[in-house]
Amino acid sequence: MREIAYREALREAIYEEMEQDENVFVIGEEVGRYGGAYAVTRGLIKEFGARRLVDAPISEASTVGLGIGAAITGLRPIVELMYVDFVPLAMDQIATQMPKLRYMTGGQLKIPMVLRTQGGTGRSAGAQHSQSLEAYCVHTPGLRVVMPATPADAKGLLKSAIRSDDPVVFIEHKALYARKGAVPEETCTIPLGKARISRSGSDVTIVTYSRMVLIAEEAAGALEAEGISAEVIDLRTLSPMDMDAVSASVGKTKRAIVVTEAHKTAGMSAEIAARITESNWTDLTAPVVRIAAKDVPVPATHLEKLSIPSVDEIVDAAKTLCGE
Amino acid sequence: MREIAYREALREAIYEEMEQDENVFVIGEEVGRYGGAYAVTRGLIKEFGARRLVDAPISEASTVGLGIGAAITGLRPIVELMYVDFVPLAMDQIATQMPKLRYMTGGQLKIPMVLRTQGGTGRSAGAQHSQSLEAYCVHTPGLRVVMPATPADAKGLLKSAIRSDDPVVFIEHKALYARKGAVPEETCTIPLGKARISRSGSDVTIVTYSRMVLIAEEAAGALEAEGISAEVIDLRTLSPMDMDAVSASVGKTKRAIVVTEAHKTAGMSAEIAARITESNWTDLTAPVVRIAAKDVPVPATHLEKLSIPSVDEIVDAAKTLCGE
Amino acid sequence: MTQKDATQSAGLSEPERVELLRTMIRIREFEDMVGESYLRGHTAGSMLHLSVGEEAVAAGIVKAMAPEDVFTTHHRGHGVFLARGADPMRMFAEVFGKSVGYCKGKGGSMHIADIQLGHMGANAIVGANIPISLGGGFSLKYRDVPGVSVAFFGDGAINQGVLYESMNMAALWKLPVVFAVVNNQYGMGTRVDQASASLAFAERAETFGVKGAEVDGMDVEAVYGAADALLRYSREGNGPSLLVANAYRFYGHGRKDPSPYRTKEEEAKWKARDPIALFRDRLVTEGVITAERSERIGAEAVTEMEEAAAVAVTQADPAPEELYTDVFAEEL
Amino acid sequence: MTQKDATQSAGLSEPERVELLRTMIRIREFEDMVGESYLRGHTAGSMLHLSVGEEAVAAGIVKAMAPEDVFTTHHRGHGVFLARGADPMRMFAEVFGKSVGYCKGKGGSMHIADIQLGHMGANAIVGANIPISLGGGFSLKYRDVPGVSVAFFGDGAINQGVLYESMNMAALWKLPVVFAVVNNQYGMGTRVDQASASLAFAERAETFGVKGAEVDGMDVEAVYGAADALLRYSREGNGPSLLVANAYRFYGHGRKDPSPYRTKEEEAKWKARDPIALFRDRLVTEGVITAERSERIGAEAVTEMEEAAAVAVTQADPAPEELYTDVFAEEL
Ligand SMILES: Cc1ncc(C[n+]2csc(CCOP(=O)(O)OP(=O)(O)O)c2C)c(N)n1
Ligand SMILES: Cc1ncc(C[n+]2csc(CCOP(=O)(O)OP(=O)(O)O)c2C)c(N)n1
Ligand SMILES: [Mg+2]
Ligand SMILES: [Mg+2]
Repeated sequence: MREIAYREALREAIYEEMEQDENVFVIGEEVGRYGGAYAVTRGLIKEFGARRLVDAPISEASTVGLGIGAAITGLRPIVELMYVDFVPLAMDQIATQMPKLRYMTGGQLKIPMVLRTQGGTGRSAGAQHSQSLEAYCVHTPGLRVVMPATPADAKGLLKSAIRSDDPVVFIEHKALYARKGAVPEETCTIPLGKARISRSGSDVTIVTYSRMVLIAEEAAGALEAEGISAEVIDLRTLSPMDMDAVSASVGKTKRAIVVTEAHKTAGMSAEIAARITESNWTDLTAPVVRIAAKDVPVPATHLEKLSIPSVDEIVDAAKTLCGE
Repeated sequence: MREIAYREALREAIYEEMEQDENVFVIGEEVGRYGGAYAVTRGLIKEFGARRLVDAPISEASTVGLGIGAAITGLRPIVELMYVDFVPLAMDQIATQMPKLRYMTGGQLKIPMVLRTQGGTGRSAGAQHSQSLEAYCVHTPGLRVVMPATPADAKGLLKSAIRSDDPVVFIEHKALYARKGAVPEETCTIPLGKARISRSGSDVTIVTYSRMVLIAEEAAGALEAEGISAEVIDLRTLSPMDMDAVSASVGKTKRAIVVTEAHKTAGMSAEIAARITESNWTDLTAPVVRIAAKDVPVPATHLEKLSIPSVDEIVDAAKTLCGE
Repeated sequence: MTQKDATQSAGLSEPERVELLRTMIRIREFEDMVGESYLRGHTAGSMLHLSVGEEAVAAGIVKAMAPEDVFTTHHRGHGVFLARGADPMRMFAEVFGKSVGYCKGKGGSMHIADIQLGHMGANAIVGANIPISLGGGFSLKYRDVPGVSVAFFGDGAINQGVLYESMNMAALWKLPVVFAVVNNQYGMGTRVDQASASLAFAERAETFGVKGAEVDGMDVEAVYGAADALLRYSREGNGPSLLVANAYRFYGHGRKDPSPYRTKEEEAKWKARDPIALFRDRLVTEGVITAERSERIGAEAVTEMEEAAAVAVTQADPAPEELYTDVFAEEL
Repeated sequence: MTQKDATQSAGLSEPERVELLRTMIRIREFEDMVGESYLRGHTAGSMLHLSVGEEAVAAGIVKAMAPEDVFTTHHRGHGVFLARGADPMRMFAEVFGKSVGYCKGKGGSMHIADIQLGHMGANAIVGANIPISLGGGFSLKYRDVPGVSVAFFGDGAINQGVLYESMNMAALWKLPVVFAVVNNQYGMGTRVDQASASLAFAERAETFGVKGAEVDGMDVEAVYGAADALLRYSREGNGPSLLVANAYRFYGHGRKDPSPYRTKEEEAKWKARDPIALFRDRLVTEGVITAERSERIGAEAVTEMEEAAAVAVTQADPAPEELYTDVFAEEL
């Protein structure tokens, strides 16, 4: 199969969906002429014009609000926030409007809208451009939250997100845009809400998502060399979470490690660990191990790398778990 | 000891701290002339004048930002957001500025500031005025998060929060303002970061905070009648969390229930459950039970009550836990 | 058309003028009735913001709207919605938290909506409806529908930054968005000049590229005239506009608020310009209606609202399962 | 004082004018040097926003500031900070992520601060520094300190709602806040008129009760004169002011951005008005300095920056334990 980069996979998804549905449009800072800060929408303005690739002023709150109003009235907006770090600027619209309007109006208002953004570390850009804020969204009922790790998932999940009649927060990873991977030529969607077994194994389950899938894979490789067989589960969708897949895996391995690039306290690692504990209590030989970013603002400089999970941490944890 | 209401206890704390430190001031919507939407600051403007009880326009983001700038330059602001539901409007200042400026500047900027607000259900005011958003703050490194349940704690913790050199998010509960409780006459602070054993027991530990302490107490009372002795731990401070107290209790009871008025997924109940599981793995006879608000926007009407934890749910869970 | 029908004010025919009066009276009666129900404990929620005193703003602006137009309101939006044609029974039912309410009782007074009537929702977050209405305008233009999108909000929302972001975007793309400022002089206990350093809101709009106008919000025909001009302007592709309508809320912020922050003199001054009395007197003076007919309209409205409330109050509460529905359009 | 010293322009003495030139040249050389270091991979972070072309704005406004004044900047704030008296070595060190940097390397280029110099922080969130500077102004007035609080931000931040919220609050309480708009014509790839429907920013400020002015940001003395007038106004208790300084960024948005979104002609037009060349030529023409002296200033600046960068690059990285420090002032 052909290999394309994550950003190209995303671009294809947007292109295909825009082509087949006139109501799909993109709005965000620098998405048009500039082609996106991370070049995801590059060239699309030539195909679809400024009517459908709308360069927004630096007004995040109102841009998201615009998307909501457009969605209510029949369009299918893809709103881009350049960094997930800007989610807080639009947080009222994202947390108090987008996910609640349908419920508050007794199901009258439909919000078929995708909020595309990107997060994570990797550019040593400091605490205001390196965050992983998925938990804010997952904790907010009414939102779907998707975080793809591979180009194929990026494309297939984004297409599903655009077709969804519900608001989807779609969080890409800045360090993945250039990564290549096999992506089928033909149009294909990947359903929201389904995890992917990224690597099969029998001794320990590593549950993770987004870029940490790569770190987990690397750790699994290292563990294999030491005779430990790790299964890596890429959640892909965080809300809803595919606990069937996770549970089945832990039922088999009896040991679980959760890895997130987000801060540890009150973040995704807590939820995943709590659910595994609930679902696999009798299977577990030890408490689920949480490996997450340190609970400090993300530092610039080389400290950045020390703040997030490392391959070694995962390997050590797996060895300890399996060593008992 | 005299009994005063939660709102009066809060007012006393503000009064005393303003009296002893000229740099303490209050800013927020309706805090001055009106005396606060929930009457916490009533009358204070007469004592301290409009210079120190500042009625803000409806501009939440900039009001919090104002507090930050004032704190950096030597004042000790108490910023009031009328509802915790308005935290998202100021989320950039609350999550991306207030807790990070100190770290990003290598310790140069000190932010001795309290963000007072109130949350929770109880008025059937719908999804935009009934939330419990503490997890957004607890997940953000650099913030202290306090949620008092009793008048005495309200006063003592607010005094400590005002004296703290770090940013504290202080979340009151709308349904507690009128509740009375014993509060010492003499000035006394209660340290941040320390839980309180609200009721001693030996069979099961119920970990909770804010208004859910009352529900937990009620459940504990009902359980006692059935011969089950429940210990109720009121965390009081959520960030940092007093895991020593929780752990010691679970070490004794071997069973734990976590109760939160906040939504379940990726919220405080997950973090508390995950920590207990980590700290008391060998003690636990069953997985920690999480009882939290349903993962739906908070409905208006009588459905509101169905969306949050009930005494019965806690009683049932405790009976099941202890029945094995 | 008779000679008399052709007599017009602000371009309105006599029947239209009478209907405008009826609309205002119906709003007044609804609000009074729902306020009483609130005091009697019939409402589910604890918050109720009445628009009594602001009827001319609601009736006048909505009169200038076309069926394809869309709108949002703030938390004080009953009047606008009634003017737009809401069924009072379903409104009462919503406020009472009943399953036949506009939102199945899940929203309550502050979240009423009816997408059929173009109502994209009342909103309880001050200012939050503004960018949503911006999106409505974007969508109308995108889909080439000749409608306008109206955002109703109060003088308090003037200080929310999203207003300026939205004005700029609407102007940048020449969107058919009308910003309707219901300036009732107070945001809770704060007088408009205690919250806003400058009251030059219409001029301010112009510096964003938004056509601005200000109008006496107690004069329904003046409001209609100003709104009609602005809506036409925006509908015809000239870009957004902003209308400041100066009115007064006769009740407190919430139904029970005794408004200690304002003087009795101020209240009396504004109440002397009660928009309903003003307009009724004008119509009577001009011979458009008789005093008797106006009283009949009043009596009819009272009956209508009493009956609607009586029906609503007996309706069923939403079933417990309703807690879980309407979160998502699709289950995964 | 000699006759010559008394010759003044915008109220500045000859030595002051020469110093102003030196400040601008030092900024230019710092920026060029840090840009080169970036290309060589010496910087820790991946983002570097240079203020080359905007030196007159930084130097002119900061010249009007007093020691007790406080300020914040946006992400393109090196120039302002240097003009305020920053140590270039510690600035380089910060950008290189070294422990002797202003923020121990934890902040990087976008978060530089020095509270000793009244620098409350560069900020990487467009517009977010504005309310923080509002708070600085509130605090000065509260503490009765005769200073002003200056918020530097770009034309892009004009569309963030917090600007309007903050202008209103500053006006409402007559706070000594100066809003300094460094209009370099672009926010990333978006030309100012592609983002803002109206460019009447100074007039707009007036409708918020904020004194507004606009100035040629390539003429350092014009900037100084305008800033001096506004800072005085705000310092003297008259309330906030806003200055729009029109300049141009000679590099791209980031150091590596080739700026395909703007024409070579446009760039050439602005570069022909290089603020340093303009001012140097004026001083030479007026006989304030010789061409040789100006070149010597340039050479000194080059040496200073090369040395500072060379020292900074050899400094130690922060120790791993630094990851955990500075989160809180107090441990609990
Ligand atoms: C963002 C936000 N801040 C504060 C409130 C609390 N609040 C509700 S209504 C109100 C006053 C609003 O005044 P205005 O916009 O003039 O509308 P009015 O009530 O006068 O109709 C306030 C402060 C809120 N609901 N939302
Ligand atoms: C809230 C926010 N939105 C978007 C960005 C991304 N961004 C960084 S700089 C910039 C352009 C800012 O333009 P301007 O304010 O004119 O400053 P300049 O870069 O021209 O100095 C953008 C969009 C950001 N950092 N913060
Ligand atoms: Mg008002
Ligand atoms: Mg710019």
